[in-house]
Amino acid sequence: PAEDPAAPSTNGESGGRVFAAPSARRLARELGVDLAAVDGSGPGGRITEMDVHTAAETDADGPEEAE
Amino acid sequence: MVVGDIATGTDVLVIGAGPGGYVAAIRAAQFDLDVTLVEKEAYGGTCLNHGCIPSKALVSATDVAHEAREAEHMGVHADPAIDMAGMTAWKDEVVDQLTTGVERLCKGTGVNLVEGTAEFADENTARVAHGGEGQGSESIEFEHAVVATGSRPVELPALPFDGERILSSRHALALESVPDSLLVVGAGYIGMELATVFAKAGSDVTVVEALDQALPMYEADVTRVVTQRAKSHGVDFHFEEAAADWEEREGGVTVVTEGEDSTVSEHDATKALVAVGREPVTDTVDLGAAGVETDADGFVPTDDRARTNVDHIFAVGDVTGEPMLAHEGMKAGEVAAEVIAGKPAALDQQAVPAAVFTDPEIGTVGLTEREAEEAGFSPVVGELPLRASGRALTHDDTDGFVRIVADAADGFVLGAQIVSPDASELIAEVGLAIEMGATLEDLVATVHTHPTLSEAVMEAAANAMGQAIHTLNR
Amino acid sequence: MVVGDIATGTDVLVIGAGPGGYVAAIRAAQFDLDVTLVEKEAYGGTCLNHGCIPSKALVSATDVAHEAREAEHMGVHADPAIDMAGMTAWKDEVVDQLTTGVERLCKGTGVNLVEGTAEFADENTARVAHGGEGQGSESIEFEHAVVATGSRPVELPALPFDGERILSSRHALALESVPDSLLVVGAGYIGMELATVFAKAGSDVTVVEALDQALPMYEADVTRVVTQRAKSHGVDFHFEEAAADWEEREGGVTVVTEGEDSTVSEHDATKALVAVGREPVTDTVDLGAAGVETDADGFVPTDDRARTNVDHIFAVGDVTGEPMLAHEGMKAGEVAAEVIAGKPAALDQQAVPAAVFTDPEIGTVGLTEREAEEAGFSPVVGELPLRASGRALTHDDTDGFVRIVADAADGFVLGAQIVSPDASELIAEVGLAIEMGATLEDLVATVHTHPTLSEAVMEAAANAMGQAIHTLNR
Ligand SMILES: Cc1cc2nc3c(=O)[nH]c(=O)nc-3n(C[C@H](O)[C@H](O)[C@H](O)COP(=O)(O)OP(=O)(O)OC[C@H]3O[C@@H](n4cnc5c(N)ncnc54)[C@H](O)[C@@H]3O)c2cc1C
Ligand SMILES: Cc1cc2nc3c(=O)[nH]c(=O)nc-3n(C[C@H](O)[C@H](O)[C@H](O)COP(=O)(O)OP(=O)(O)OC[C@H]3O[C@@H](n4cnc5c(N)ncnc54)[C@H](O)[C@@H]3O)c2cc1C
Repeated sequence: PAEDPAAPSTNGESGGRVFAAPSARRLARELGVDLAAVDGSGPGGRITEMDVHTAAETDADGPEEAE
Repeated sequence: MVVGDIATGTDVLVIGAGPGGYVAAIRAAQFDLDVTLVEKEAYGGTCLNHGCIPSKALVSATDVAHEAREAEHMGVHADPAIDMAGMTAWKDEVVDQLTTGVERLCKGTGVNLVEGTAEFADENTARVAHGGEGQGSESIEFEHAVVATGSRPVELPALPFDGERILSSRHALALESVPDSLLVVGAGYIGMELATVFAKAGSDVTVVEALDQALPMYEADVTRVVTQRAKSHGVDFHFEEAAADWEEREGGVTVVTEGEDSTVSEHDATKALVAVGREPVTDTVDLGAAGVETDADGFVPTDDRARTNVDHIFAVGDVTGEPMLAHEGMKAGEVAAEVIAGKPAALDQQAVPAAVFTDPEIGTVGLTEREAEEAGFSPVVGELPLRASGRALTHDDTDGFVRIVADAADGFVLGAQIVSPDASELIAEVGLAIEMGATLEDLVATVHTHPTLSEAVMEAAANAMGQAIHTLNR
Repeated sequence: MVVGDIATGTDVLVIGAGPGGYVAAIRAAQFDLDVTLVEKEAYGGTCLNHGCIPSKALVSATDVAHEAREAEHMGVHADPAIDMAGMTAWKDEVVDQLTTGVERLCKGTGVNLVEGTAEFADENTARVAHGGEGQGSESIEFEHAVVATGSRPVELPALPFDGERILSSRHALALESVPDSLLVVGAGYIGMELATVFAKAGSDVTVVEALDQALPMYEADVTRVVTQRAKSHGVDFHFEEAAADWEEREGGVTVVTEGEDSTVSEHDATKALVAVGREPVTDTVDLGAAGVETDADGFVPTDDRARTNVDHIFAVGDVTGEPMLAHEGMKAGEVAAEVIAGKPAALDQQAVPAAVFTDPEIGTVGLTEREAEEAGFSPVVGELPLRASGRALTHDDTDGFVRIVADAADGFVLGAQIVSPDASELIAEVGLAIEMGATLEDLVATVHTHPTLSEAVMEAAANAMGQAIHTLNR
């Protein structure tokens, strides 16, 4: 319940969990990339820093084409 | 001596020098911001002076005595005696070294330290009343403020703290002698840690708890290990009893409890420790004057940048609510400072670990199997019982287990529950695994030193994959 | 009773039931292969019977006594006495539980256990001679074999082991009384661990070492902490002296050493322990009959699939050379089994951790700063001295540090050197960080429980980034 110290602090921006290292998450904030919309290339779809860079470039090229 | 009012200005005003506040102040000063840290009582706050540190010091010291006392079967014969005044003096030295260290680190980083109580005057001004008569006050204008005023023990109206018979954790951590008997009201982590300390020091300890198990925020098989061990140290448990009244008697107290169907019981003890929760400290700081809102329980709600409802005022640590843990406060303090400095920081961690320094310790991080199901995962679970760990056997300490929870689909590690010696340390690796988005396979492929308890983390992960070596796979 | 020769066949023949062998056998059996494990002496091999486990048991037990003895300033008064026969009996029980466990795990997974000495007859056949007279022998045809015959202590021709006066580590771990004085020849990890055990048990311990520091494979600032601590326990060091001769004298030995410029010294002691290295065991197994090659030092070279030069014969553990560590052997055993089962396994780990269970412990993984430079990285280094750790202070144990080595360009974690209590456990997190390709930022962003020693890992990483909180950044 509310006073469970083991309860996770969940990611503020989405309910579902995004699997990405802290460094990739920080980079996403820095570049204004929404991780929930990034396809991860790592194991199980883990998002790498490279994926974030790619997403940022695709966004810059034409956000509506980003998938 | 300064009398009257001085007005100064600062980029960042931090109110309260506990773990949340001093970390915010040091981190902000690292960005060359002008930082003023106001503390009314003692650098290091509750944690260093009356919480984490003194409690862990007493845990360690009573452990040394206890282990030696119980080591006959290992060929060690000792009959240790505890001198509580000496132990408390040593503990005070530890606290002194750390609080002096915090003060030095603040100064070394260029933080302006101000002793006194800070109260908001308006959205950009606070008034600091210096302690002691005729010490005057000063007015500080700030660009940003960080509220880090912490928490205090909840007092039961029927058992108000007097520091003599009815103790808070703070009083219990400063005792000069071991009470013959101690009644602990509340089997949360603070109650359980101190029950263990005093049982090992030689008190007859009784724990009463309103709910039906100790450490009710943990799974039943986790608390079972700790409760059994506490019983073996002589701790007597009474569940489903709520403290309702007390009276003084010759050399002690009688505490009256009410159970189900209003059954009334009486418990005699030399002293009673009430540890039933902590409440935010906001009455010292006049949040209303700055327009900062609190929730129904009096905590200050914040967003993932540690901001309150007022954009340039942040709040960190216990005053913001659960989890009321020092490391959560420190992380929030860091984030507040970084956000103020214009960095892309956020409280985006996936998991905050928590530890209970009982015997054995409990360390948890992330999701339990149940929580994982509720979050929509289809979890797979692996366990290694400690009796299968060579290192646990050589520690003569084999009650407990390591459990890893992962997502069955992709193998992502979601959580761990560890009951073992040094569980508080072992949990760190799983915390990193969760933050990194590591899979079970990643944990299993990482070579772990033999013989260590950390091998049990690897083997619990292997067990979840059906390929553990040192336990049969289900 | 079986006399004469029986011929059987098996998919996988594993020779030697130490950590390398039994893990290979269990893992292979998990793939439903028919597995036969032959052991000539005791399940668990050196590690469980005469190495890791008994040494760690004695480390733990003597620690309990030592900590209690030194805790007066913490308010604990004890005058512990050590009964070595009792301690050894307890240690034997620990060993028994684990070796019985290994046997049970093997059987539970369906491994065929055979007691005896296996010797290759040709590339696909081994002959097993059962122990004891008239026990006969059997011939086993195998598809694949795993050689896991381990290692034994190197004997100095001038000081041959007699088990009475000149001891190997195996003898030292079975003593029934504490020798008044002990001369340890060799300050490697085995020598240093046992020197610490016996110093804490009450022996007058002297260490002689041919090189100029203890634990010469470690950096000078790492070994300095351990050497200083050992001295404070009364251990006397003589560096740059090599043992050259010995003679028996009334109630003990005199060991003669030679130093630089042939200076000769004499050291008297009740017993001498020679711990100058370990050599492969291959004389029991007739590798030549199967065409398996060894290198100049007698070790069996293997590739990253744990294969010898003969395609279907694998070798794992100490017999394959450095690092001669149980966990390296276990990992290789796993890989051998998986490769035999047709899985895409390989010994591709980035780093193998190593620990020394001295006081304090040493835990290392990956590259030192020097090694990182040599490997072409431009390393950045961060440190947290333990005296800045709140948990270390509450443990009353603040000598040491955590050091993290990373790549300056990308921040990738490359290695760690830890000298602290439980360094063997703390190193696990850094091992995972290295395997995951984690950066300094990832370690720093992971919330670590307060107060723990693992926070020092996070802070050392922060220090490398210039943003540590609890130590001044360079
Ligand atoms: C017995 C006990 C054991 C604990 N053990 C652990 C543990 O092992 N691990 C863990 O993570 N947590 C532990 N905790 C909890 C931990 O102490 C708190 O989570 C932590 O102290 C919160 O830090 P903080 O900075 O928010 O507040 P605090 O540490 O409470 O500091 C707040 C500071 O603000 C000052 N202050 C308040 N109002 C003002 C004002 N108006 N002006 C100036 N100064 C002001 C106070 O004097 C105080 O120093 C323990 C707590 C207790 C009681
Ligand atoms: C005092 C000491 C302390 C140590 N502490 C640690 C530690 O803390 N951590 C660590 O990682 N390592 C430690 N080690 C090293 C560790 O013990 C070895 O790395 C490990 O045992 C190697 O495992 P293995 O399976 O290769 O061989 P071994 O454990 O040596 O096992 C080989 C087995 O093969 C059997 N055998 C040999 N030939 C035949 C044959 N022809 N037929 C049948 N059976 C045969 C032997 O009887 C033996 O049981 C320590 C060693 C010592 C001596």
